[in-house]
Amino acid sequence: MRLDVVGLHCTRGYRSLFSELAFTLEAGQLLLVEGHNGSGKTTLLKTLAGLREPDAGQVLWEQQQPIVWLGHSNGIKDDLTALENLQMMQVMAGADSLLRRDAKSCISTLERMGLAGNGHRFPRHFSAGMKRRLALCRLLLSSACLWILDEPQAALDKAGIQLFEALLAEHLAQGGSAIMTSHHHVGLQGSHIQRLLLAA
Amino acid sequence: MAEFFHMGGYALYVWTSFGIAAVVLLLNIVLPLQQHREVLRRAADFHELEGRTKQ
Amino acid sequence: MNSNASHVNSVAMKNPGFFTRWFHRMASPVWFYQISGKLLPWLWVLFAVLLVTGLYGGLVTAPADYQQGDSFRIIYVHVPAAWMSMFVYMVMAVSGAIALIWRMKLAEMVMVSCAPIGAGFTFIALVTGSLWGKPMWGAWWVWDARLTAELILLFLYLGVIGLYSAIEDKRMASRAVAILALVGIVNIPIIHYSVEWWNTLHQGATVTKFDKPSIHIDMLIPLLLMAGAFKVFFAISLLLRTRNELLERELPRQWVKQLVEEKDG
Amino acid sequence: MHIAKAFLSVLKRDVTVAFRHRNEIFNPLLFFSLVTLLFPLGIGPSPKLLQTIAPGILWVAALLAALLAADNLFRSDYEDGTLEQLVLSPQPLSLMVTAKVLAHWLVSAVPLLLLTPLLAVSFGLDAPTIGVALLTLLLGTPVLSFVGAIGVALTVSLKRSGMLLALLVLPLYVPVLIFGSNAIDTAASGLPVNGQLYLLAAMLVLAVTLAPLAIAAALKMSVSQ
Repeated sequence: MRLDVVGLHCTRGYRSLFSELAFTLEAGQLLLVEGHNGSGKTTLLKTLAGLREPDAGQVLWEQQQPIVWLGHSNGIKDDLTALENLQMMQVMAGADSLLRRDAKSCISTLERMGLAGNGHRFPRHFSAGMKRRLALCRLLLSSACLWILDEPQAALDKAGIQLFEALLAEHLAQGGSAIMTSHHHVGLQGSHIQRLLLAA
Repeated sequence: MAEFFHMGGYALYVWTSFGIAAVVLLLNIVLPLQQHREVLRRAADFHELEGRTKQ
Repeated sequence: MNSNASHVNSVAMKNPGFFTRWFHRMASPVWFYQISGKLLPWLWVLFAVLLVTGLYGGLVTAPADYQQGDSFRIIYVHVPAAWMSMFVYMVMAVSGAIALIWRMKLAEMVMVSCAPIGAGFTFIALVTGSLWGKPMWGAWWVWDARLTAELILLFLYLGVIGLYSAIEDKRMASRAVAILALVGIVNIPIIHYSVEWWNTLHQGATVTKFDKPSIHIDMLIPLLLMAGAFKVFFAISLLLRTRNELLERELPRQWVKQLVEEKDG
Repeated sequence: MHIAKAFLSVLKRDVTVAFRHRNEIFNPLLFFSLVTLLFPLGIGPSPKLLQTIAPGILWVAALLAALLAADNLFRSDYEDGTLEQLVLSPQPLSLMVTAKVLAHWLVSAVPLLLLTPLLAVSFGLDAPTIGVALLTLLLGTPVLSFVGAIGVALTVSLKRSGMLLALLVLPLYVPVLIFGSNAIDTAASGLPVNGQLYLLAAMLVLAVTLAPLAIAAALKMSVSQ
């Protein structure tokens, strides 16, 4: 699983956010995208995820495969119960037989994310942190090997951040890779972490 | 010559039609030309500003 | 456009044949700007020639129609404009398709520039159609199949213009307009036939005189000349508008900077 | 097989979400009946006149109700981020979109069909004509939903897009309006209507096959704002 980015150039209006951006992300690597507000972090992530087209340059994949995307918005419906939301995530994650597709795996995911017992409640009544945790369940319900996460730790409390970092470390250990932005200090260390500073 | 403009009694209709057509076609030329000048002026301002901030 | 999370992996050009090189060179903005600059004067000359001969033929030499008298001369504006309103929509839809499939910026700009011109021609066709109908049927508006279809076409154009101006990001706006133009081009024949059917149904079998009367040769020549003049005019206005769109989008680029300096220097 | 499961679960989910906003289901219904009842007030109660204009009124009211209902088709998904997830999911987007539009049609147009006989009676239409009216609406309203969904997908990222949506979509509704209302009119005078019904069915097939492609492309564009 290798991702090559070559000569990437994105603009917003007449302002060029970044140009000639190039990097390679190998399996098991984490790319931390840093930069102050408005430096184009979200635009870069959206371009890498395929949501947005770059003005120039290429995002080359070894072969086509699904990713897990988490934007600023949580991607959960307030009118569906937590379990129904998870079931939708499972269906949307596509036809990979690695994970059991049934309610039990949804309930175990809820427990793992510290939302046990909230299965039948509506996210409308959840706190921001709980909503973010529900959104992060997406990471466990898909076997995609690339995670593209835009400030995943937003609204999470200390325990939530530790839980997320544990998930991330586990994912990287299993050969998955991730690209994320974060204003919090990421507690992971190691050679497999690259940093990319966007200085627009 | 007057008979030509009289258009067999249909002068109003014929000349109005040609007149409106001429106006619309003219607009399709005048507007772009104005926009052209305006875009060039904005480009000049942009590059002048760009030039000054670079030094 | 596969549906799953496809990434932008543009095809590497291994050994581009002449056509592909020309096709992509044609897309380079500077090249287009210079070429259109050189072409425009010639187009103006051609337009003037066609227009003068067409008008002279239509208004002076062509014999008056035995039934409609001189009011039939409105045909020399109405019919070319109606033809152009359809032709421009087709050019818009084709360039929209090119823009969507090959992501060619130039095609996007051509498509976007077509809309106002097409709307102009449709408006001319409508107004001259109603002015032509007044002396013959005594009514400013006749629910004739052709005129009604032309009116709906005008709304399609206004929809395209409205959509383009509503979205700020020009690249996204062009993508949206390309989709709308393609949806429109699929619907236009359906609209035309259903209006045609609706008209013959309600009005019974009165054959409206709007289709070209069995046209005499020296009535036909000026009509073709005027149609040619309108096509050349379309090319002129299209080039002018596309150049503006080009400058608008490439404003921060270096070649625009030199262009501006040449103009002031 | 998995795609069929995805199709059905998207359909089921959208219908459940709609039913959890029960009042939103009644809006198009109330609008439809109100618009239909305005005409007799405006034109006068003479039964013969109302009978002749009933087909047109029913169809124009159905068309406007479909337009009104279409606006919230993708908007809530766009705002809470589920639309992004749908676009990025490996499931074929045009199929998922078809499921969403079908769910929307079930929730907005089918109640309309149930109300039509009542309104048609108030216009003095007899039973067979009402039967034909229901048939034309059954064939026509999905076309309205699919074509309307294209307009909604194009304008979902815009703030106030109600008027623009009408400008984009109403011209495309014309063929359905022409054949739909004319079928009822012909049926009222006892003539066979299968010609119009075949054409409506043809438009339905065209809309169901082509519209999802345009909707998917438009959503990909809107999501990248």
